Amino acid sequence: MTNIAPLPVVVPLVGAAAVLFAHLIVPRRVVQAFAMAAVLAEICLAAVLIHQVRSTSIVYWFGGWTPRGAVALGISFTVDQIGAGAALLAGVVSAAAVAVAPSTMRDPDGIVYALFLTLLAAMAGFCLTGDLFNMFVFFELMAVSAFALSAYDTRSPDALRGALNFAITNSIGAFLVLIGIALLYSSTGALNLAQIGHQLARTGLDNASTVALSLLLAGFLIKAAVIPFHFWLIDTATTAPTPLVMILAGVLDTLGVYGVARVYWTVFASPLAADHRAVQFMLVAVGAISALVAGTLSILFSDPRRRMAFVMVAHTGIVLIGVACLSARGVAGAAIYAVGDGTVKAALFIGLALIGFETAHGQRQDHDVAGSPSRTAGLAVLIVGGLATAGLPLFATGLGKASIEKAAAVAGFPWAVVAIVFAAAVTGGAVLNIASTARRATGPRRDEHACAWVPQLLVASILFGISALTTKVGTWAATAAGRFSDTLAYQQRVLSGAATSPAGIATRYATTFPWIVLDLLSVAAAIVLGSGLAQNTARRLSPSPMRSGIWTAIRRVHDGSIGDSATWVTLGTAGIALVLATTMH
Amino acid sequence: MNLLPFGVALWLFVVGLYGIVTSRNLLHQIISLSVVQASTYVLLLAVGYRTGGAAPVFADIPTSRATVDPIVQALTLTDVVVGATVSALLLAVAVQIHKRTGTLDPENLRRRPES
Amino acid sequence: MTIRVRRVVFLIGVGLLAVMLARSVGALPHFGAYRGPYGDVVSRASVSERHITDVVTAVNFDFRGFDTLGEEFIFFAAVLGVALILRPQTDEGVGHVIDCATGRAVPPTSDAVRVLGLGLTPPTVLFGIYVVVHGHLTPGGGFQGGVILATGVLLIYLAGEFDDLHGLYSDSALERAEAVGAAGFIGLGLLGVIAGSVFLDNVLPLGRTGSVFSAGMVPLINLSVGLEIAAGLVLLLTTFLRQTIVLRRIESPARRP
Amino acid sequence: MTFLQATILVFVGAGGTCVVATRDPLRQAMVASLFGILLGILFFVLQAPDVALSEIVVGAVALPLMILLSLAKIRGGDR
Repeated sequence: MTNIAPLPVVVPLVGAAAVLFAHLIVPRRVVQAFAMAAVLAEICLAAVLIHQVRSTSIVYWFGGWTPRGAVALGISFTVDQIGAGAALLAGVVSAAAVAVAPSTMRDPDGIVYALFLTLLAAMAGFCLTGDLFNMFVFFELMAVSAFALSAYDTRSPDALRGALNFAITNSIGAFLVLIGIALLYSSTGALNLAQIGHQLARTGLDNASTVALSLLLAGFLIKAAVIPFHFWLIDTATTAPTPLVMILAGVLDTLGVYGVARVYWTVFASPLAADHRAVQFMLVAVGAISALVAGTLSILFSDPRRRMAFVMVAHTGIVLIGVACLSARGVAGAAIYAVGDGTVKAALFIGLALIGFETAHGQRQDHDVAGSPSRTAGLAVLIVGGLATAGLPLFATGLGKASIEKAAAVAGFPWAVVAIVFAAAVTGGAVLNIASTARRATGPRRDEHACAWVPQLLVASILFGISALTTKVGTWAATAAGRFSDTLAYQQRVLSGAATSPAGIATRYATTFPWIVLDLLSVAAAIVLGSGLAQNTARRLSPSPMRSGIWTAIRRVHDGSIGDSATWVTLGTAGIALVLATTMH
Repeated sequence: MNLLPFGVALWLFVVGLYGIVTSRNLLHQIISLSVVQASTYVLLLAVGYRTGGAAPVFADIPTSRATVDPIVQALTLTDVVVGATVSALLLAVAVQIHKRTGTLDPENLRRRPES
Repeated sequence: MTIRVRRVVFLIGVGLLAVMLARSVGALPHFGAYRGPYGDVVSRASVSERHITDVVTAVNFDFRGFDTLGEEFIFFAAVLGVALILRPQTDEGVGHVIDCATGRAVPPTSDAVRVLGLGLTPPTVLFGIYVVVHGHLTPGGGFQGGVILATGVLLIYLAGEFDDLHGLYSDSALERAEAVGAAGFIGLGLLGVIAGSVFLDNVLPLGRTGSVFSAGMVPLINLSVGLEIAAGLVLLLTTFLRQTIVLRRIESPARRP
Repeated sequence: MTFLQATILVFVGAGGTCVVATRDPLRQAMVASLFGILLGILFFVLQAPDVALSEIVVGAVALPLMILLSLAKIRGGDR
């Protein structure tokens, strides 16, 4: 067994088939344990892959169809550290989701676990593949698995509409990606990322490939759910079952940004070398707007799940800023932040479930007796998570945020730094505010299993621990990002098998003086905001009629209308295409 | 004339999206989505077409014969299956929505304003 | 947004997007001027190295077989999703169909329809199997054949024998068949790994070009895909059917005035 | 491009328009089925028999069947 590259995808798929085969004859507990075993196996395989690719990327040609004369015949998995790392993150968050599924969903049966496994396989495949159409296939598998799960609570019309919104918006995104693929295929005659990139580097970008770039960006950003593509997520994240939202918040959204980064560096980096400023500016702007607007909205909404949905949008915006700097430093920051923040957000949703905003019976209720152990545990998770969200340097959110800020400053976007600090502070405040209002609320006791909170708290603690440990991998991330953004080496490795040399960034990677101040600043601001002080002041200062008018408009825009969501997607895609078409050449 | 297939693909894309955006019935919305999807089939096959090329099946033609591109056909085949499965899921959700709310009009399904 | 505002905003957006897309088409090779090279290289390799005459099947199940594996699992996930979404909730019961409008019983299916439905089933199933096993030679394969197979099975329903159908193909049997089909593809792929090569590498003899028993693993993959699609589609449609026919009774009286 | 291809392409474009313009779901299911057949024919004349076969079994049979089943459920519940 020299090469395990396809196994992180194959093992969960086999697991899904086995679950379907046996779920009606074996007890639920066994099914869950089996699904967990498959997820843990994926984690181990991804970890081994990370180790295997430490010096050079693995190129794995399915069916043994190696390229002939620089023409790829088959599909390749092109595994590098960032890709394998993302597959590992997907496994970790899925494991957490599967672990808490029995206590946060109403009677999850084998089908639920089978869908979690296909979702995991799709995420792993999306991270590891080196083929553009194969990316699309896994993109769709992700969407189909996730949206079936998001409709789990079929008794709630809101949940059903959320699922429909998710499915239709993401399907439009998939079509945009597919049209982009068709345009690129027509110009270059290739589907392998390296081969397309190699071809475009020779011929340069024409109108077709520029439009293809905009369509791919739009398609992946729909998955990432940054503004103005975020409407489906606000809807879905409010109503979907906790384990699925953990995956959405922890990895799935970030994978949209991963798609942008992967396609940019393998295909468009060389032909865009002269014009990359336009792409850079546009993506940083989209990220900064998401961070600012969604950050602000996160603290204005009062429903905790809706708050968290805007927190997700704001943070994906921050990750996007990191990638949009189009530098190895930015990618490293984005990778650290994605892991550090994704695990924290997954834990936060466990916290919400613990304080009883969502019960094991799938009905949301926000009244519970103060002082019950499960509630105390939930509050603790929310407070720790809120501080981590704001960028407490103990967690990788701090290091990742600081690295992205540094990258943005170096790339010439000091205003993006302001947006990041603001978003971190406000979203941290929004989370802490959930805790501070929940602390005061009291209500009738709900009947619960006495110790159901223990495993949930354990899972949340593990997730926090992973986020804290991620602060130690800064140097690794810098090296990995250097390799990830080395377009020429990637293409040569795939098309002619040349070994990639480890492009090292020698700097020690840790939060340094000026940036740690920013981290602490946003934590302090978050605590102030979280106490509710700022809202009260703002409420007193701003004129009430204007505020309520704007507020009504904002709520109405986010009312979950599918037609609206499709309209914004169209407008956003047209906008991206227009910006790229007018600023290039 | 050479632009006709691309024009038809573009038209299907626009018309289908228009249907999704203006729809007052979820079933109509779902079928409109499949029209958007049909535009990708037409585009893919148009991109791989070769004038005078035979179908890429060498059961009864010599292997030296020029054919149209088999790759886009394989991609379209995948796309057709994916499209049908997504539609099936959407239909299931629509059935449940009707059962729970008694309506299929997306405009009636909007989230009620909350504080 | 109100519908009117939305329509205006949409038309602006889609107009812009259409202009952009139209501009891009101008840069593409003209219709009919496919210039390769991917398709041509694959066409040559398909016949000479895999003894597969239907190149589309060769691409789907060999060159780009991994895409098809993903596609098969998209189908798999969708069938599970439909089963999940349409699962009977506790407030629904199982009963027999009653025509809600008038309260009269459903008229029995006429003998002619019954004979036609049952009579058509065997040839349809046979045709489905034919399409599956000739996938590597002529147009068709696991997906198309699987759908035809499922249609044949559903003709039994047309003959009005839903209960019989349901007795014959209980959910668990269908789910198991689907699981076996899905796992079969992966198992065949893993043969390559076990033989010391890579996933989905061909390990079987290629046979004589044009024969049913040729093309190495491709016919076997086709069979497992055909099984998965047929079982999955029957499962999917019976899930819908059950919603339509069986789960109506309890909720209907409540709706009647 | 042959005349046949051009004609069918125009039909497909018109067919898609009809599908979207038909707002009554039952009739739309029928129109969608016809649209599936039209697409199938188009794929045949574009030398894609494999795709044509699957479009016909999926787009003209399986999908309309599912739409009709959903409709049966929905109409049944209405009464």
